[in-house]
Order: sequence, then structure tokens, then C-alpha cells
Amino acid sequence: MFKYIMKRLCMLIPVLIGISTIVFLLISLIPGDVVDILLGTSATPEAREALRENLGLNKPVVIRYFEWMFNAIQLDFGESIRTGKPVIEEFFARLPATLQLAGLAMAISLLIGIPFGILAAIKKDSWISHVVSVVSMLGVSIPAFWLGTMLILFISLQLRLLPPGGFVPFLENPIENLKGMILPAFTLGTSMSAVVMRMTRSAMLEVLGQDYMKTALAKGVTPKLYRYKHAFKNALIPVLTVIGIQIGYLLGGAVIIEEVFALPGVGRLALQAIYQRDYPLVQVTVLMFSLGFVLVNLLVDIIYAYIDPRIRYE
Amino acid sequence: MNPVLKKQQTPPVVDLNAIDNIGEKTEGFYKVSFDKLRKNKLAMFGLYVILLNIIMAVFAPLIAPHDPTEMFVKNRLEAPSSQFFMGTDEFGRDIFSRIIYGAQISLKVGIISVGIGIFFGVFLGLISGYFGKLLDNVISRFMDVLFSFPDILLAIAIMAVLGSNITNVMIAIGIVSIPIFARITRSAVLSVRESQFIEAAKSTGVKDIVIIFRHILPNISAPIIVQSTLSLAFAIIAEASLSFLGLGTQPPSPSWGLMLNTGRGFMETSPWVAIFPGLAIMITVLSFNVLGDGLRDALDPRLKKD
Amino acid sequence: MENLLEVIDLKVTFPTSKGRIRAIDGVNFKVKKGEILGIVGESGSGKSISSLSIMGLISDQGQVEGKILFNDENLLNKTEVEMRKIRGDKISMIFQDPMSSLNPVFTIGNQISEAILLHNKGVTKKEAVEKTIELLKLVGLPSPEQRIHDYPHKFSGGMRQRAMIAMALACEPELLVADEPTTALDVTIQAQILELLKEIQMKLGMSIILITHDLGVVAETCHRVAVMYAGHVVEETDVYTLFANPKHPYTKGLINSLPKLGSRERLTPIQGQPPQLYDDLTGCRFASRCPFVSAECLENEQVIAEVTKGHFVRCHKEVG
Amino acid sequence: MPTLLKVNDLKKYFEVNKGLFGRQKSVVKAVDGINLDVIEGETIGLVGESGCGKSTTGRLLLRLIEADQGEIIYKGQDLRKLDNESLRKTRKDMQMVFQDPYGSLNPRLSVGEIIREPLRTHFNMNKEEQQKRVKELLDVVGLNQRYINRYPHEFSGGQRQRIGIARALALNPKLIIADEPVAALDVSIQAQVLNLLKDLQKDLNLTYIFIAHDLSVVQYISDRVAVMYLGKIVEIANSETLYKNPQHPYTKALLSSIPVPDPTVKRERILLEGDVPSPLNPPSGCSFHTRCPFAEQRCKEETPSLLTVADQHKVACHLVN
Repeated sequence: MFKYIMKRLCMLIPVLIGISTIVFLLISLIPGDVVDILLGTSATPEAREALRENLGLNKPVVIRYFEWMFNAIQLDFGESIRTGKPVIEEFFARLPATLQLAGLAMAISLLIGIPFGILAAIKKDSWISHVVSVVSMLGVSIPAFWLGTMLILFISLQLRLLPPGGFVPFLENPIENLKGMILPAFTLGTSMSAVVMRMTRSAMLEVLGQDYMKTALAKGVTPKLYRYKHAFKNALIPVLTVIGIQIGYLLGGAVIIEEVFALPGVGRLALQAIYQRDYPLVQVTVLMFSLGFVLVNLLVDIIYAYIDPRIRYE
Repeated sequence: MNPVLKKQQTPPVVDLNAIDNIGEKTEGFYKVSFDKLRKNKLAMFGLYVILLNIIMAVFAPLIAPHDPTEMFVKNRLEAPSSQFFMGTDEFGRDIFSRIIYGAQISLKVGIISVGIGIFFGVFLGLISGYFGKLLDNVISRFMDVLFSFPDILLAIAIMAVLGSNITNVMIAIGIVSIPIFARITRSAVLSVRESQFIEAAKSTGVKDIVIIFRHILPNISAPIIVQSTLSLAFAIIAEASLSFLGLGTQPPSPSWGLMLNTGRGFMETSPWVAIFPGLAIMITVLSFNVLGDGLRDALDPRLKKD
Repeated sequence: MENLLEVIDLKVTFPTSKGRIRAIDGVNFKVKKGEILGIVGESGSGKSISSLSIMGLISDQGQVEGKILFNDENLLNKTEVEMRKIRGDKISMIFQDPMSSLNPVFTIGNQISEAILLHNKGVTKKEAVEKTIELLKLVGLPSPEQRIHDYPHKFSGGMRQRAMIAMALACEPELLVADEPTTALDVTIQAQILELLKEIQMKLGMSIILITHDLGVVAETCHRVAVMYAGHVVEETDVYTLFANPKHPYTKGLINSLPKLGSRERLTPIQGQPPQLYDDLTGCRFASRCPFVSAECLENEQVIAEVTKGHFVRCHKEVG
Repeated sequence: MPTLLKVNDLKKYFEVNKGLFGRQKSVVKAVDGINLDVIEGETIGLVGESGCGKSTTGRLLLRLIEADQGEIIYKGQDLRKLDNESLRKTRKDMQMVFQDPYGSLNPRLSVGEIIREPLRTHFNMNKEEQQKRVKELLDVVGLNQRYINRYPHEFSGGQRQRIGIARALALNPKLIIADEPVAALDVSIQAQVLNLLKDLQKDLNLTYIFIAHDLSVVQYISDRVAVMYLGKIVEIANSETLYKNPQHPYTKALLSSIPVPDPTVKRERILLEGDVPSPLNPPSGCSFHTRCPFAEQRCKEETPSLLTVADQHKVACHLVN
């Protein structure tokens, strides 16, 4: 098991290098002179030079790359062009809201997706199964920003049940915090619930058709053991993969949901940075999101191995 | 041609049962699959909606009651009526007409960006799956890296670099779509490559290029077709999302995402401005998704043997 | 000897898009206490469906008619809960492919002791583990104390089939249904497993239904044989009579199709292919391939009848 | 009779990566030094249990897999030294029939297209000539010509195998390597295909390398039989000799393991202990010593070589030689 985890960690290294290279190159690929874009052509030569210095643009790209990587390892990603503060600080200041949003969304989607997926597989060809199929189809097709907008319209503006946005830190006022989080988390979790539901259903159906399930029946196991012990543990393996991939959508979706519900999270920070062309800030957010995604998938791989002995002893 | 094959001395063993129930020619894979698809009502619904969308996009000038940019200054934010079927927006433009023209943008972005994804993805997947070794390793690692970015985030980042306009939207979504096609193609090639009919072709001396195009490509077309429909759905949502965030198509273009974004400002007073574009996106995306789902079942070789 | 199991006029049909398939159409056979009955037939003959019917494991779409008397009780009248208590306890089963018949995410020990715990109330986990080790010793698995902690993928095909047999024996069943238990194994391993089955049968005195396509396996292992073709039992008799004096043209054809070790004489295959089992079949199902076919064979449905004592044949020519 | 194909010391080792970074390389000796003379017009059988390297050997001969060492001499030239173009031309003479009647035919091509493909690749024929030849081939393998435009999924296993044989015959090969051609078929169909193969051999003067796990099938069809164990040939003899007078303990065990369809025959069965060892770590010395009931000390240390014990009869066993 330890060997397996070490192997996975080692396999991460080239991916991390690749990610950071691409993130670094993002700025170098901007067509035209960045300084012109940022300051306009009318800026004073001194101001232009200072910005060049700050962005390190006066050095050859290879040197800059190694400097940037060296600093990045020490979590130094430079300063924000607009505020002058280290971008990493700005990033961490905004992280809690995003983490809470993504965490709640994931919890919601697992709580909806897995039980209904199992139910749909067990009651194959029944009305429940059809409802699950239709609902999950709708769930993946509905644009999150529209769903969010509609929820604000009906639940917040018309019925006035929940606040339409804004963020109260959990430690300040847990109840207000949760009230404010329900709609965004539900919106963000909708598509993931649908995907998890579909995957659980098809994975369960696949497993139920396997030879070893016939063995279990021939042994005389009870329906409960049959479904939850023998079938579910096997079905969980493909479901986990999908959950890992869906975390990516969750992080990407957070950008949009935070915008819709005006939550002060990392996603919104990234958007603002893009609007303001604050490139170091853009870099750090994209890099950290990808890093988070990669780490979550590492975690998924480890859980995977825990469930499936064939991988553990690979 | 050396020895002319002699006819068998012993009467050939002929399958008595099979003779009576055969016709001269039977149907190919795609015909059989399409017949199967036709039985799937949901998928056919999707197909019809998509066809409707295409008609809307192609014949927009004939169908739309108004010009999508024409501002009826007196009729700003007017509720749906017989004149303005879905109401008007803050500039007094007819929302119904804008949605019809918006189909052009959605489909164009969808088709071109998925086209980019298929072209590069299938190419990379084919060569990495068929030739393997170092080439495979390099391509696969690179795809792993691209896969490590949450996809909409990667599109946003690319847009941030390239600047916001519709061409860049197509490039960004196209790039984001490449890895999934590469992966699907590669794994399909890997499984087909091991088939005995590939060995058989090799042993009769068929060239690599013929093997790839005659034996491998037709046998991996099913997952690629399915993924194309699903990727089209993704592309349409992604375009709408980018435009919604102001990073995609720019005003006054009637992009559904953009319309929704501006509609948010008048939600309490004029909800129709936001409702209809969203519905349009959802129905279109839903159609591609159900069609993709139906195709997956119809093209599944495992269900072939009845 | 008394009958442990008696299958009477068993019919199983499945709906398909092209109409109902009569997978089994009026099958009769019996299993005496302490005997090994071989059911032999080619793919599609209905031999596996017969075994699944006995276990009550035919899927919901399949329609099962007739009687399956086990200790004089009709299994087809039992509820699912009652059947569950019989499965794995009184009747157990082993399958063709040992590679896919064990659940990959549980240890061998866990899967075997589960069978013990399911059917024996009051047995502790510890006792179940001890019994598991004992069973694995019985089936000849080396160092069972360690191997119970292993997952199936660590086992070779032969060892997995041994583990499957141990699981089937967990509650000392009266009847063991073995569906092609050696088909997926190499010959030398097949010999080991067949030897093991015979040995266990002697030791525990249970009855076995051995389903196979291999006449050699039947000749070496079974006491009595039922030959199946296209959903019918076409011949049933003791193993010596079957090979010395086969009556049904299909049985004869099958024996003649088999290459014999040491002989290179030209084989006489059965011509053609088995029919598809749709509803509209009339007459003898072997008629289209039978060298002795007559007009009568095409028209009338044959019934199985006793031609000499203990020798049942389903053929006009023999029954008259 | 002249030798058609000569195989000298053919080896194929597969590397398996293990451990962190795949540094510990293990070697699977799939085929470990095979010598074989194939005489024109004969059928030589390769028999053995799974993992013995018989199928790999067949593929090495056609260079569907590249060997690591050894020579494959056909018409005086070493196939392993041919460039791709000459190999393609030589392969015309050597064709393969595959095991899996479902996997060996491209499901997207009609039967006619499948059989036509080798013709298109090697001969300069027009459409009509090709069509005529395809029909002729269907006739030869006992299939109705009307099947020409049908797709593989509509055929039964036996019929598909006939299509595969027709494809192999299309190029008028001299040698056919048949890899478990009847393993997936029912007994009654198996006999049909075996008889077809025999008849074709007689009519077309073919040479067969017949690979199978079923010794009784191999004996039936082959003139000579080579028994393989863990990548090596342990015994090779005439079909009858091998049955009547097997020398190698493995051959004896294999013969005695085959169930005989005659309940009156009571044999002394040699039951082998345990499984075939993994080719990943084959035992030292004679690779059979771990299961051999007669193994001695020297069997664990020295590898026996394949030596002639009688005319046309070679055995690799210390106890025999």
C-alpha cells in the first residue's frame, strides 16, 4: 500500500511540472506587449520600466521560467499588480468561502446521487428508474448560472426564503452562513449529483450482471447483503473515478456560482483578476485550482486502492 | 494464380437451417444502429430538437419576426405579447428573434470547437494508441497535464490570455475538448488493436495505414460519435458560461449566455429577459445529451447480439 | 436408492424481440442419493438453464413450468425466502469460470465463511474461520491458514475452483450442482479437480449434478448421464450403457464426432447446426441433422420413453 | 520430403516492469529456444497448457510478434532479416487461422470484403475477378455463395471459422498456422472443421502448424506432435509414437489427464501436483522438475536438451536420455 502511494506521488511530479509550465507560459503567450496592455501606451517610461521589473520581463524567458519555478516552490508567486500584496495571501484570504461551497456541493451531490443511483439500478425498469434517468439528464443539461439565477428569482426574490447571495463567515454566524450557502451549494451540486447518480446506476447494473453475483445468490445471501456488501463495494470503484473527475467541474463551476451569488471566493477573485489583467493573480488561482484537482484525484486513487485489492498489490 | 482450387469431393457441409432464412444482403452496422436509435423516443426527441435548432440557425432571417439588433425604444422591457413573443430586453430588442439568431452562435461554436477537439484529439489518440511506446508516453503525459485543469477554468484562462471574442471562444473550448477525444480514441484503439482481426490483417500483409483507416477507425467510431454529441453539449454550455462571465462573445451579439447575463439585472421586474435564453440553452444541451445517451446504447456492440 | 431430486416436465421460456425462446421444453431427469449425474450437451442445449432452474436463479423474464422435486418438495412452489435458505445449504453450486466467480474485493476466507455464517445460526466468526480452514484443507489448498487472508486475484484458476468447491461444501449440501467446473482449466488441472470432486463425493456421500460438454469427463466421473439437445433430454441411462449402446442418433453422432486418442480414423461429424428454439418448432428437434430422418420425425413431437430398464430415449425409431 | 520451414533456437522474452519506477525488470521467457523442422505437406501439432508459449511461437513464425533471437528459415532466407516489403510478400505463402471465431473477423466488413482483402493487397485483380475468386473460396470451405454480402455477426461459430479459413486460403499459401482453430467450437461442429482442414490439406497440398491445447484433437490431425512446457519443446514424435510410447513424464501426465470417453477404460492416472509455475520465474534446471514425480537432484540443476531417442523421436529429459 505504501509503495503504491509512493508510486502515485512520483507519477504526480511530471504532471505538476507540466501544469506549472503551462500556467507560466500563459503570460508569455499574451499577444502584444503586456506592459502596453496593462498601462496603456501613454504611461511614463519609468512606470513602464517598474512594471517590467515587477513582472521580470526584462530577462530572457528561460531564466524567468526557472526563477518563477524556484519561487513557486516556496509559494512565492509575486505581487498583485493592482494591490501590491503577495498574490498567495490574497488567494488564501478567499479560500474558505470556496472550500465551504465546494465541500457542501459535493456532500449534497453524494447524498443525492448515490442512494438514488442504487435505487434506480435495483428497481430497474420501474418508474423510479425512469424518473432517476430523466432527472439526471435534466441535471447535467441545466446551465448552473441559469439555475442559480432562477433560484434567486423564485426562492429569494419572490418567496423571500433565503438570501440571494453574500457571505457571512461561518465562525461569525453559523446560521446565517449556512442560510447563505444553501442555494449556491445546491446549484453547484446539481450537475454533479446527476452525474454521480447516472454512474452509480450503470456501475451497479454492470456489477449485478457479474458472475460473482451469481455465486453470491447461489450461496443464499440476503438481498441486503447482496446489494450492499457484494455489489456496492465493486460498483464504488467506477463511481469514485467519476467523483474525482467531477471535483474538477466543481472547482470550475465555483467560478461561475460565486459570480452569480456574489460570494467572496477564489473563483470570483480569479474573475476580477482577469477583468483587471492582474496576471500574477490569475496565475496563482489557476495553478492552485489545478493543484487542488490533482491532489483530490490522488486521494481518490488512494481510496480506490483501499477498496480494490487488485490495485493495492499491483 | 497457381493451383485452381478444386471443388470438394465430399459434398460441402452446408448449414441447412441458415439457407432458408437468409436474404442476399444484410444491413450494415450503421443502418442497424439507426434502426435501434429510432426506437428510442427520448433520443429521437433530442434529434428532432437539434434539427429544429439547425433549421432555426440556417433560416433565422426568414423565421425571426424582427431584426435581432433592432431597438424598439418605446417597448423596452416589455412582457411577452403577440408582438414580442418572448418580450423585449432593456434596449427594446425582441428576445424571440435574438434567441433564434443565438442558435447560430451556439451551433457554430459547438461544431467548430468540437471539430477542433475531434481533429486533434482523434489524431493524437490514434497515433499514441497504435504506435505506442515513447510517442504514446509523451502524448499521454501531455494529455494528463491538460486534464489536470478543471475544464471550464482552462477555457477561462485561455480566454484571459487570448482576449474575448467569438473566434477565441472556439479556440479555447476546442483546446479544452482535445484531451477527452485523445483519451477515448487511445483506449478504443488499444482494445481494438489486440483483436484477432487486426492480427489477421497484418498476417495477410495489409499495410499499417490501411489497417488504421479500414480496420481500426470504423471499429472505434462508436465511442467517438457518442463523445462528439456529449462534447457538443459541453461546448454550448461552455460558450454560454464564458459569455455569461463577459469573457466570451461580446455585445450586441445575441449569445444566449450574454443575454442571460444582462437579464440578471432586471430579474425582479422583467424575469423573461433571463428565463428564455436559459431555457433555450437547457433544451438544446438536453437534446444533445439524450441523443448522445441514445447513441451510446444504439452503437453498443455488446447489445448487438440479440 | 431413493431419488433426491426429480425434475418433471420442466419448461423454461424467455421472451426475445423475435418471439419466445423455448430454452427448455419438457425436461425429465432424476438424481439418486449419492450418485453423480452427468448432463451433457452442446452450447444452447439448455443444460445450464436446467441447473439454474434447480437453484431458482432464472431471471425474472424467464418463465418456469413443471416440477422440481427435492426430497419430495416442489422447489418451484417455494417462496424466495425459503429458496434462499435452501441455496448454499441443501443445494449448492459451482460455476464454469473460476476467474470471475469470486468477488474480487473480498478475501477468500471472508467469502467462504460468509456461506457458513449465513446458514448456521449461532456459529461465531471464529468458529466459521476454523471451519473455513478445515474446508480449504479438504479441497487440497496448501497452507490454508495464510491463504484465507488472500484476495482471489492472488489465486490461480485451479486454486480458485478449489476455493469455490470449498464454499459450496460449507454447509455440507445434499446436492452439488457443478456447471462446467473444469471447462476453463488446463487438462492437468482439470484432472485434479475431477479427482477432487469424486473423492469428496465418496467422503461426504452427497449427490452431484455435473454439467459438461465433454463426453470424456462424463465417462470418467459420472454414474448416470442425461444427454441434452436443443432443450430436450434425448437420452438418459447409466454411463456404461450410454457408451456401449447409445440409442439416440444425436448421442451416436456426438460420440462419432470425438477424436479418440491413438486413432486417426476420419471423424463422422453431425451435419448442420442446432435449430433456434423459437415457438414455431415442430417435430423432432434433431430432424434437420439426423441421418435417419423420416416423415414422421418432422411431424410429431417425440416423447421420452423407457426402451430397456433404466434407459430412456426420445426418438421414434427407438420407441416405435 | 523437403523441409519447408526451419526454426533454429527461437526465443522471445517479454519484459515486465515491477516495483517503483519499474526499475526491477522481470523477464517472462515466453518462448525459450525452440528448434523445429516443418516438412512440406505435413501437419505438425504444437500442444501444451496455457502459458506454454505455443501461441506465441505461432505468431513469432509469422513475425506478428518480433522474436528476440533465433532464425526462421523459409526458402533459404531468414524471415527475421527481411525488410517490411519483402516480409509482406513472403507472408503470402504463410497464413494464419485464428482461435476466436468472433474476434477474428472485422465486424464492419461483409464476408466478401473480408475474404477480398488479401486479394486486393497482393494481386492485381479487377473487381470481377476478385468477386469470382471470393465465391470460389466460399465454395471450397463449404459456405453458400449467397452469404457474400452478409456481416460476420449473422454467422455461427463454425461458419465464422470457415470464413477465416477462406481468408487464409485466398493467397494460395503453402503453410497455414492454425492457432486453436476449433477450441471455441462445439464437438459436432469441431469435427466438421477438422475434416474440412484435412480435406483442404489433401486437395491443396498445404502444410499445417496446428496449435491446440487438446491433445486428442492434435493427435487426430497431426502427423507429428511437439509437446511444449514453459516455452520449451519437451518431446516431439510421430503422432502414433507419442501416444503409444511417450517418454517425457510431462507427456505421460498430459496423456493420462485427458478424460477418455469410455467408462470401461480404467487407467492409472498420473496426477500432477500443483499448477504450472509462472513463466516469470521458471524453475531452474528442467522446468518441469517442480511437478515431476520422478525428479532427481540433477533435474534441478541442469537443463536437459532435446535429444533423439529413436527415429523421429526427441525428448528433453535427463531420465530418458
